[in-house]
Amino acid sequence: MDFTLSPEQLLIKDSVARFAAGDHAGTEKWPQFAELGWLAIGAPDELGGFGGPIETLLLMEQFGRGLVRSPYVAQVVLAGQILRAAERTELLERLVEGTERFAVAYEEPQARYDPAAVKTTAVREGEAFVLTGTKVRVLDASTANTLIVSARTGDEISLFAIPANAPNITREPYASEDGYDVANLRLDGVRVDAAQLIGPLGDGLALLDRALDHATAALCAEGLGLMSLMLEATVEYTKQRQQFGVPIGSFQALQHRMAEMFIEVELARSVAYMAAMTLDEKADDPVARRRGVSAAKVQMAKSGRFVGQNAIQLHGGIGMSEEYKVGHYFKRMTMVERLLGDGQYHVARYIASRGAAVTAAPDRDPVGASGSRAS
Amino acid sequence: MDFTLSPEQLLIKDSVARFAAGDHAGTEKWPQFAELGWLAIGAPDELGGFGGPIETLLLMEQFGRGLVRSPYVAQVVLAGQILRAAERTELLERLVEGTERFAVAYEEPQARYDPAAVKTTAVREGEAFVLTGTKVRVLDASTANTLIVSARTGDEISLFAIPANAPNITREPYASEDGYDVANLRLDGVRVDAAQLIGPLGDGLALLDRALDHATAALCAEGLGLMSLMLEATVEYTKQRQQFGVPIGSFQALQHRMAEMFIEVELARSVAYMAAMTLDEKADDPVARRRGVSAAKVQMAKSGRFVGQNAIQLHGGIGMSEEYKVGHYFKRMTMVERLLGDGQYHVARYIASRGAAVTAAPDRDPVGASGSRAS
Amino acid sequence: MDLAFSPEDRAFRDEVRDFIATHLPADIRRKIQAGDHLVKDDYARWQRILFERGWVASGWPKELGGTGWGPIQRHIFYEEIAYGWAPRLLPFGLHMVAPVIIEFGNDAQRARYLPKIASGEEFWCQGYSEPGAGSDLASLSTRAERQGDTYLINGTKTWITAAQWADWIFVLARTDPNAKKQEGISFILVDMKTPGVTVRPIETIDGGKEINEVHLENVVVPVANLVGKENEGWTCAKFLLEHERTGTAGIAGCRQQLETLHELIAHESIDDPRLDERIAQVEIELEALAFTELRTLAAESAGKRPGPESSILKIKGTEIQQALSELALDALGPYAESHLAPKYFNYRKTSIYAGSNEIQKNIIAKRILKL
Amino acid sequence: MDLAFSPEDRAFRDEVRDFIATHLPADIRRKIQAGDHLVKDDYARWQRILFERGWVASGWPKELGGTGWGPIQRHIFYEEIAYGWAPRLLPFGLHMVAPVIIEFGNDAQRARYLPKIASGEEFWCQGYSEPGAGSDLASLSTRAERQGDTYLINGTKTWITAAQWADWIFVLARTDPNAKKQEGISFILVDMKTPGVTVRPIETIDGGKEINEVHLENVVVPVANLVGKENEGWTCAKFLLEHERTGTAGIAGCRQQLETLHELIAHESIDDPRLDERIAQVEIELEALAFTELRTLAAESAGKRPGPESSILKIKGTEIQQALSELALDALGPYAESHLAPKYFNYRKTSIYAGSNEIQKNIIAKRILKL
Repeated sequence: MDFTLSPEQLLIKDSVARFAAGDHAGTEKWPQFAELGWLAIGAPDELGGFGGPIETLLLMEQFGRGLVRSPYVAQVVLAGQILRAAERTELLERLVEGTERFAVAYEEPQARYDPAAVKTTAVREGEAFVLTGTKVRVLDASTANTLIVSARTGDEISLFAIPANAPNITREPYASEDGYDVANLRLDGVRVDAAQLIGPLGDGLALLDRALDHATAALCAEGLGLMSLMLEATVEYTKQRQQFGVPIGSFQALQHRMAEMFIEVELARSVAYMAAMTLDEKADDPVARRRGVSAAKVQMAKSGRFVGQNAIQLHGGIGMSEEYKVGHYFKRMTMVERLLGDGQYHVARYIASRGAAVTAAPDRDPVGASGSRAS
Repeated sequence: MDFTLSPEQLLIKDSVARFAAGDHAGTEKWPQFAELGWLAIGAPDELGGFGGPIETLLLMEQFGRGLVRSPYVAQVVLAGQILRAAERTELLERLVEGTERFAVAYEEPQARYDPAAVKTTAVREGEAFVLTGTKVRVLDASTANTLIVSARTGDEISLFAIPANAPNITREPYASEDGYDVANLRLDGVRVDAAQLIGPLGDGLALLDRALDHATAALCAEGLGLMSLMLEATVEYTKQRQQFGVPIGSFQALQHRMAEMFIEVELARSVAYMAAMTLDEKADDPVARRRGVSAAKVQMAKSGRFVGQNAIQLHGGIGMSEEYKVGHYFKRMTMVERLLGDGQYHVARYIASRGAAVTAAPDRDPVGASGSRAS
Repeated sequence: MDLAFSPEDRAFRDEVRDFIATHLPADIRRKIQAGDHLVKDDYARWQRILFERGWVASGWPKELGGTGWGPIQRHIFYEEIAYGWAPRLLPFGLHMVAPVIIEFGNDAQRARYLPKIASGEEFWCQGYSEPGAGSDLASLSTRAERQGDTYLINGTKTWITAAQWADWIFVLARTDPNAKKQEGISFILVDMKTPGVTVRPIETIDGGKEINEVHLENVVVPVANLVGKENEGWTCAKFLLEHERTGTAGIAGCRQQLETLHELIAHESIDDPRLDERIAQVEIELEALAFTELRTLAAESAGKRPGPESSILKIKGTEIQQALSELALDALGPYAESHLAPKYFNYRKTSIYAGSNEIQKNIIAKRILKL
Repeated sequence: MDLAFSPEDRAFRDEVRDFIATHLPADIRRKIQAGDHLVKDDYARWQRILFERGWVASGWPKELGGTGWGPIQRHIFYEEIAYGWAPRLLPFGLHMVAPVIIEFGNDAQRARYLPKIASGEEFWCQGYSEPGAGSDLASLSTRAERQGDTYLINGTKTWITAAQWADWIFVLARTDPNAKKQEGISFILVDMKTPGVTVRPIETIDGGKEINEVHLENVVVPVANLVGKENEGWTCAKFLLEHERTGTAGIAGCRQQLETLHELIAHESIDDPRLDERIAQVEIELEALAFTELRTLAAESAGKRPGPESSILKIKGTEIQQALSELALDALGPYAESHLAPKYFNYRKTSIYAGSNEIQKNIIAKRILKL
């Protein structure tokens, strides 16, 4: 058992940290990401790919600390993992080069985060499929060249790659609370041919479920970064902020609150790693994967809410101000908390995935598979 | 609106307070209670009865403060209210005189507090009924002369008064954690005649439900007394207990904890009164009665747990010791919390009883009927 | 002991309820129901209507136009305002500066300011918090130099609601820099049109723009605008804060939130026992708090001065408001971002302002538990 | 980065697991599974078995009979002890006084005490807490007067687990009454059979009788029983407390509790989504904590001294134990009183002893957050 980073991992961590610490507001840094090779994390070797969930964690944690507003999770992790598992190397290559952008459209009204709740249909017409339905809160939809859309093919769900400018698609873009590019999509009889199938017919849900777990783990890493920075900012602020002639950080009630925030950050750190490890070592065990990742998101949601709310509280009025950073971290944390499934959704998913997993079952690894015994 | 006590109410409060503050350990004070007229609270005038839920509250709050171990709730409130509503004046008279003791046997294995979950049967044989079944956790069963037993008569539930020494009854008495007299009962074909019916045939559940609400409200009052004393003891202790050269009550983290305990005690005080008022003023409205009383028990359970646990925590090691009073209050509070239904049971009962009660419905009284608007 | 309202109180409640139902402009009610931001004119119109009815100056002496209500009637009135989806009366003039002018001001000041405060002809804002201060009010650094019969005021005030609408601001300023902390502070009324007064909006994380910073740069104010004695402004400030802190727990507002929440859940047909239980727990706590408020009102009516118990109402009231905004967010899950997140963000402030909940706990510990 | 245990560690785990399965006396296992109290002989028999296997003196230097385990092996061993329903090794000799004797004692003391501690031939108990002291250890008042080559000890020690079984007690006593607080304290070993030593059991609210008060009245002890230098006992105490606080979070024990809880729910066929959710929340937090412990172990193996991070394990570990005992109570509702309430009562102590959770938060604030 060993938590030390390899030289390569240290290299990424530091370069991302440098970027995140700098000025990255507004303008799109995608080409730079491609150059730095960050878009190749998790890609196969033949595409110059390297690393996996751990490297993604190291990157996203720093993105969180720097409040980097980037489509990285939606592009490289969510779309990337779908394309990789579906072995669509030619598409993945363009993603890695940064020449093509993807948007995964899986959620539907009333689906409440569930990728299986799909009403959109893909009806076969000879060699082609015709897609009709509505997708909501699609990340990066307005910048994407290609949409990856889930649709019902009979009882099962399949994925299709569709040019964003294809006829009969209407996009209603809007900005989420924290300024991310989101859109609702309407498909009215969109024609695609069988070559546009991503993965085998009917494998859509499995592909999505797996890729969503990768993306959720990445969000947990971002949440960790957001939280750890909020804690540091709060500690710093309470040390310099004077009240009644002393720094407010000298008040025991606030000290204990910050100690509790620290504990939550450490638990969040643990589950972020747990999720990444699970993806690494339980890639072939979907039950353990779901359990590990959902557990992580549940803890992240709980810890993030506690840390965020108290960061605001301990900053006082200034924490409420748009001009001061902690408020923006709190808002992003609130979104990360619910993106791809909030605590309620994931605790239900966790319970459902318990299945046979016995508490203290003899031969589990320390990673993933909550309710397991170290082995 | 007026919270001031009448001279009569002040009189009871003070006399009970004096008794509770004195030495009342061990020996049975029942005859003394009868003499003082405490057994007549809530009884009809012709029996020299006086007062109602408010007077019961005043008495039970003091019993709580003094940790008086007494069958008062089981006898005077639970049995008493059944006998009163069923107009069994001759039995009620003996209760008020203190010459006869009753035990209400309504709960059954797996009933989880629900008085409607009755498997015990009363089968008609000519003029008589034959009762068969099992009752659990019957309060005061070993000292009672008369058992009031719920049993199924067809689809409905009826109550029967049975001499405790009747044939075919087996009692397994035991002491609950806090030293109360409890027993499980087994009835193997116990013969009773129709005259032993309490209330009309099939009215048992309504009688029980109402009397249980009265008893639950009384327990809320006891809980209030337990909590307020635990808070006072904790404040006193932390003022005199020195650590690191200062009283531990000077540590802000503990001060805030005690402030939170104080808030919980005040909320508990409010719901104890709310429950009593509901019984007073909503006697004719079972939905409002259930709602008000269950709401009170839910808050009492939550507040009591918080106050009890922190009273122990702030006392430190000595709080764990059997020799020091706060531990005994904590144990009794834990029992009161679950007696006649814990928080989970009553929150479910509260939700179920919402029915048509709209939040902010125009014409509710401030008392009872939670989710109502003052009027 | 009797917890029902008296027949008179019930009659009063019905009167207020009917009045609001019949006199509140429909466009204003719609805005509030929709959760839209109100503009100055909305507040002004509504205050004018209540003013003509004689229902604005609660807590003022009757001879100065006060309503003559007791605590319970005042409570009923504000509850009905909330239930009726009516705008609140902005407190900065009516319930902050006015009581100070009444208590510490002179007759000229009473005659000059009170009528226009009551009619809403002049809007006010508060000028006590400063960037440096916060809960520790007395550590303010705004200076007011006496120069003959004027004061020269320099400083910055912040977290000021509705400053962009205000005609006047009441300022706590240091008139004796050598005196220690609480001493050497004065309470001065400043016309917002005076040269050197600038208002800068502070955008809050929920996108709101009602909070402002007010800069006072070489602002010249006649000494006649001093309320009470020079260097004794802290007495006014303490008096004013007591007033503010004995505020209501916002029960009615919470009940409205709860109602909206139940409607949302019905509308989205969400069926989740875990959620039902969490809501019921908050609902029950709200009822317990409502009853607690009634107990304190009954005590006030019986002549007891509002005391530190009001800290309970502040702490629990804001905790419940925040819990309800979280529940709404959780109930709607993915659909919440757009319209509910801002409310959730906005409500974080309630545990910070008007004496943070930590300060309130200090008050309970010190003044009630005597720790 | 690699979080799986090494093949060697896995092999060791299996070895320990098999050994416990085959060597733990069945009557002892049954007692623990039933939650019955153990008697001295149960602990003694089991320690003897482990001693013969060479598995008792973890953390001791190998030449003194230590196991030579690293942090991860030690962790695995204690986890397996819990999973295997085996008695814990009483820490008062093995992990409290022994490390102090090893670090500060002389060879004669090492030769005299360590072998019998390891074999379990002599049982020990701790004598540092006092009725007056508590978390503020240094404020102890037990006196040890030097009289030639003996000490005359007077005082009372309290909250002493297993004193009724102990052959020896290690006592912190004031040898220089004029020195200030931490100074003038000495660490002295006292034979429980010495005249003047009396043990009084303290019954706890769960009905337990393992806690005791030990009175020392004119107890005469040879100076040879002094460990380290006179008046420098506080160094020993600090060393010992560090050792105690870097205790485990009791993950394995919590997993056992959780397993029992799941069995109870299945057995009573309770179906309540609200309860399932609460259990899942605690279960997830437990996994997060387990992983946190593994992170600290990995750090230790990488040579980092166990630091204040162990406070996290103490706080969360005890919170989870308490949460689980509450869940068991709530799950069983009316049927819980009899057998589960005592456990719930008993677990309240976990957030008090070994440095109360409040003290732990102070440690985090001061030593980690530098507040």
